[in-house]
Amino acid sequence: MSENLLELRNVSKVFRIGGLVFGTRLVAVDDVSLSLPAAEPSILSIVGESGSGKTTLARIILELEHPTSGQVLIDGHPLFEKGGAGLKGRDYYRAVQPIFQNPFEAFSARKRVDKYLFNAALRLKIAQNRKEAREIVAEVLESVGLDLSRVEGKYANQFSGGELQRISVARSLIPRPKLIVADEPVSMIDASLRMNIVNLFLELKEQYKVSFVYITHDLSTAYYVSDYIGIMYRGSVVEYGPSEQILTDSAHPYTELLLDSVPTVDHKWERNVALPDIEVKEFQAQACKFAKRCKYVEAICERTVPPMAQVSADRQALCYRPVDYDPQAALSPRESLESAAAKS
Amino acid sequence: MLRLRELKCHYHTPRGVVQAVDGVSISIQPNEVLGIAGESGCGKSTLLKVLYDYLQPPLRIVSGSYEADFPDGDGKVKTIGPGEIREHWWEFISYIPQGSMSVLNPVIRIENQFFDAVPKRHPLKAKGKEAIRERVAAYLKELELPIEVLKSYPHQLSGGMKQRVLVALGTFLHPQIVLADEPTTALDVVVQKGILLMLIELQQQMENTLVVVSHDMGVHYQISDRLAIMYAGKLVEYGPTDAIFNNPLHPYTQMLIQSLPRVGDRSQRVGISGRPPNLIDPPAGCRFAARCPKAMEHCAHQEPELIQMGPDHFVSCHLYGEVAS
Amino acid sequence: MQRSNPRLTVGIVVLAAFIILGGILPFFSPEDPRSWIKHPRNEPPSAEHLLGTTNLGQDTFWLLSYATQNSLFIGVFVAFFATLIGVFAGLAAGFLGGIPDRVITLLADVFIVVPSLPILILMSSLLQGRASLILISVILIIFNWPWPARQMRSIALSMRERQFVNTARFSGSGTLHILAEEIVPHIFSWAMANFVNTVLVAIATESGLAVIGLSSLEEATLGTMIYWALQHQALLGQRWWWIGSPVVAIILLFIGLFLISTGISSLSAERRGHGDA
Amino acid sequence: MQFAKFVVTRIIAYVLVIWIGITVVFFVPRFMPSDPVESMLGRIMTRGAYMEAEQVEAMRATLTQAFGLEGSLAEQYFGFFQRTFVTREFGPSLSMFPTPVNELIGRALPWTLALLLSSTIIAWIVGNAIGLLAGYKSRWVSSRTLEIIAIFVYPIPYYITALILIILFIHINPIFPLFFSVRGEPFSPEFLSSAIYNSILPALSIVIVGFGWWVLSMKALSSSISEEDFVYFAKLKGAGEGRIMTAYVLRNAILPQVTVLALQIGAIFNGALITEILFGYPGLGTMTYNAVLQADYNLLMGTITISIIAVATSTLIIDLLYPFFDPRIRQR
Repeated sequence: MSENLLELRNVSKVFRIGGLVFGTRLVAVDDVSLSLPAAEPSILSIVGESGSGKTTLARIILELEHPTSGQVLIDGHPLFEKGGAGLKGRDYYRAVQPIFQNPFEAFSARKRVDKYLFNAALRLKIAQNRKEAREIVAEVLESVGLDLSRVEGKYANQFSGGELQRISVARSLIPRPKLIVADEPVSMIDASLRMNIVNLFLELKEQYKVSFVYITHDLSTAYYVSDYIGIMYRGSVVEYGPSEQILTDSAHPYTELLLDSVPTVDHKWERNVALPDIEVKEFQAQACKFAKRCKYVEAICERTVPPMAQVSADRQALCYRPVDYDPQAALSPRESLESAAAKS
Repeated sequence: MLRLRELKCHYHTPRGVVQAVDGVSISIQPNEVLGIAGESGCGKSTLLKVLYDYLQPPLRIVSGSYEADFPDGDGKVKTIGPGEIREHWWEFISYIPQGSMSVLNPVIRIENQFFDAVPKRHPLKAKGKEAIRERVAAYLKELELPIEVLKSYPHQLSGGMKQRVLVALGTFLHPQIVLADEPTTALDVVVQKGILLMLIELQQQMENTLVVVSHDMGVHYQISDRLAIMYAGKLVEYGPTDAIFNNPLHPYTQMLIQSLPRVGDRSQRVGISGRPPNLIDPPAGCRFAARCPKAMEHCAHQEPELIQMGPDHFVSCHLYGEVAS
Repeated sequence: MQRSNPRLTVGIVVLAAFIILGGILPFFSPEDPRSWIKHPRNEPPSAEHLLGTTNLGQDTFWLLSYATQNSLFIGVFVAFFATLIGVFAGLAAGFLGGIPDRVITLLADVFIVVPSLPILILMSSLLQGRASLILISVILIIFNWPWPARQMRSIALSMRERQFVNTARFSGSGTLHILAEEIVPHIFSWAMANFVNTVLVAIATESGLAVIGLSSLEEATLGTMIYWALQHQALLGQRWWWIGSPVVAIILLFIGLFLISTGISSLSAERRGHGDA
Repeated sequence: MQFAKFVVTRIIAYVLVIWIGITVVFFVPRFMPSDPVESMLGRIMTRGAYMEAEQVEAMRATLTQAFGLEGSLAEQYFGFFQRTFVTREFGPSLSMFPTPVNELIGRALPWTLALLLSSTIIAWIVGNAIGLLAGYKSRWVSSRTLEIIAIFVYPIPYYITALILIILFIHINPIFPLFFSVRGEPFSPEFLSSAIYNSILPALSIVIVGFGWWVLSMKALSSSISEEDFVYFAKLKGAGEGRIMTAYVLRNAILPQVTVLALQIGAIFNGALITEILFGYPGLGTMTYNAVLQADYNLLMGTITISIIAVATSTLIIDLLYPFFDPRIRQR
């Protein structure tokens, strides 16, 4: 038993777009390190906007994508490894299970939905025979509030999106995994039904002692369900820690911006403010990626990549501000003049 | 500005008649932001199509009336209805679609996408394409959009930028009524906020009417003055946005608001279980009865009336019927 | 829910007629229809000779039946192997990616662009009409696998991104399970339509070669029938039944095959539309 | 950048197509079960020419050289390419000795190009126009009728259409002459009018078949594009029907049709070859056919090589024109 159920060590993923000669590089995941403790089942939310690399990160944990560098460990066992220590094949599928964004895509339109559930029970060797498999399938369906008799023999198009997503959740529970990776599981579902699925995660966490990695762009559901949150921006995890602290007292300016942009029903927005929402095109390897949009930007932010700062015991932020650090002091006299001129 | 009385609009499909808008009465005021909220398939987009006077088979008005106050330029106000409203598209009434859908022609530069939205009798049209291009350039500059956008093709723009272009297109001729259909759905929150603020700012400048359809209650809270809640083709509640959020009357509205998770509040939230009824054969009585925790016996067979519960605050629910009578 | 598909129905009826003509009737032929001077020459159609006789004294009807058999054989043989090779090459390219993908894609593109007829002409001329039907079929396979391969590759690429394949994998399904349960049901009707289409293309190419006398002159196919008719001045002699019967047969057969292939495609498109609704 | 990349990729593909095509042509005679020299010799002898033993030997040597069968396989292969690309010399024609093959091809190629170019362009334009109407106005009776005609015309091969035209307009109704004959000095009015008059039927047979294909593919494309969001929004913009059909549906549907044209060139060329032969049209097809009949190996190799290069070149030209239609490739 390892200390961490999930551990990412300096994981990066670089995609090559186009041919070998003319291709360009896209850094989808940039040196991400995270860990989720194994002591208790917990929910880790990865929050980010489109293109932040959160889905790529989920796909790496699901072995659907090979990391370009870095290591992923489940319960201390490395993934993507052929050797003895690695977690692979059936053992891996028993430990980690996915829930995908669009439930209608997650099941073939030409295969009965219950076949996937029975297959999971039999092929992952959870059940010894069809009778046992039936019992297991009936049980997991019941725990998501569905009845086997209503699911059996039907195709995906005979269910509503909400129902089908519940079946998706039920399927992922069959091998009693330690970790379920859910990639935007409610974004395709009507707002009024979302909370039903999200509540399911909270219930299943207790009932099945399963941890979740919940990938989402929605800060409010992330706050509602999660124990830990990682905020992603352009491939980097810019802030990570217990969700309560991150979302009520954020350390990274980007988290602050995100929070400020959620259309909350608590207070109305200030009108007539300029927002740094227009994406900045250039990717500068030698600077903080958020510098161009950051309202606290200092000269140093445009010059070097900030370190991952330990804000408190279990909180980190990829920023100069949280650390006790005076950027002015680190500048040459000319730079400090420039930065002063830039601000005025 | 716009008045709907007992308006029923149905789709006549081979599978049956879809009663998408079923007896909606509301009047939309000048210089206000009206939000229309509801689940997908509740008829809110159809209602918007009808407001825009885009009635194509199989959609048609079955009964009820719809009229608009049209200032004819001489200081007089003329009442016009379906079939006439479309004569004044873009100058009087405009439409902003959801930009994440591919509503921009992929092979035409942005500056040229405005041509078709300038009506034939508009003086600008007579001046030719070059004049329109100049005006577009000036307008985009006014909206602080980057100048490169003009010569770009849609695939070169981000989702947020495409939506800004669509907002610019919808407000280009300063119409009195702007209809926006899910203008920020599928956009990131930061971008969404920028676009919503842009919409509101333009509405305040032009002092016109903005009707926004969205399924997101948070969006409505932030931008709308009045809010209308639709369920299964019916208007179940409408009133000032603040009144609705402070004192939701209809159980459906209450549940919609209650189900919203909030940052900083971990109290238990529940979704609305079940699904909306089929609009081909909707149930008798209140259409929400089957999902309603407060449903009473007569809800299932008696249709509730729309009753006034406060200043400009209306609800259609049996819970309040007895109070009123 | 089975919607009527008139194209498919008409196509199947026409094809069935040709299968009877070319697949069953030749076994009941009273003679070897190729042999000359068995009958009076240039007879018009009659009860005894349904489509008359040729200038060489052959019964046109039995010759047609025999020719149809050979043409159908070429078509099915070529289509079967071309589709099979194409599907596997395309799947390999799409799923493996990298170098295999590049090589297969390049080869397919080359064979699509290189005109096949000049090369077939070169071959036939060297063999002086002794090219066997099998040899011609093999060449046709070489030129017809790229179309299904190209399409299959793009289908495989999209399949690879389809989540239900991942769902199956996480449900413990192995590669063979996934191929059989997830992928084949999605490509089956497409492969069928392509198969029928390739039957059409193969028969058309062989007959085209035959019409100018460059296919096998020892065997009768629909194309060689036309060739002999042209050689023996059937046109100048106004012996329309001789030249007309293979021409009409080709037209009917091709329209039938085409209706079937588009019928299958529209049927699967309908089903797909239904499935996503 | 994007555009340069596109051009370079296409040119690499072009070179590879020609290389592989010519390599196939090189290897076909070498892997035939019969010895090409002997079979060619046999064919010349059976035509009744009496030859002395040393004459036969000389002929065999000439043929071996003509086939490029001297030396090792690698030398032959290299020599073959040198002859095709460096010296661009296919030697003298054996049947029309001593006219060089190049000269014969130079005479035939313009005919083939004129026929193919004009008939393909006509079929493409007319077919796409009708397909657009059929797809966008799919409820019109006339567009449905045209589609049904296209369904019945498309699957019929070129040579069958050609034969039907020959039967109908040369034998039953002799509107057109039995043999292709062009009169007058080159490019004189008489020459041009007789050339056009004689070319009508061959061109028509290519147009009819191509037409069917373009109608069907354009119909499928434009009816699916008509369902796109941007067409819906164009209606909300208040754009007229004609404007929507041209600026929205056509401009988007025409792009794949250009790509398909590039892919179809090979197939159209195959069809045109047989059409030429059936009509006796004085192009590459008929020349290839005569070369086969007269065992003129040099001429045969020349026409086939030129065919492959011509088809690959026209495909390349269409491909390179494509970005001018599609901004998504041109700009990025």
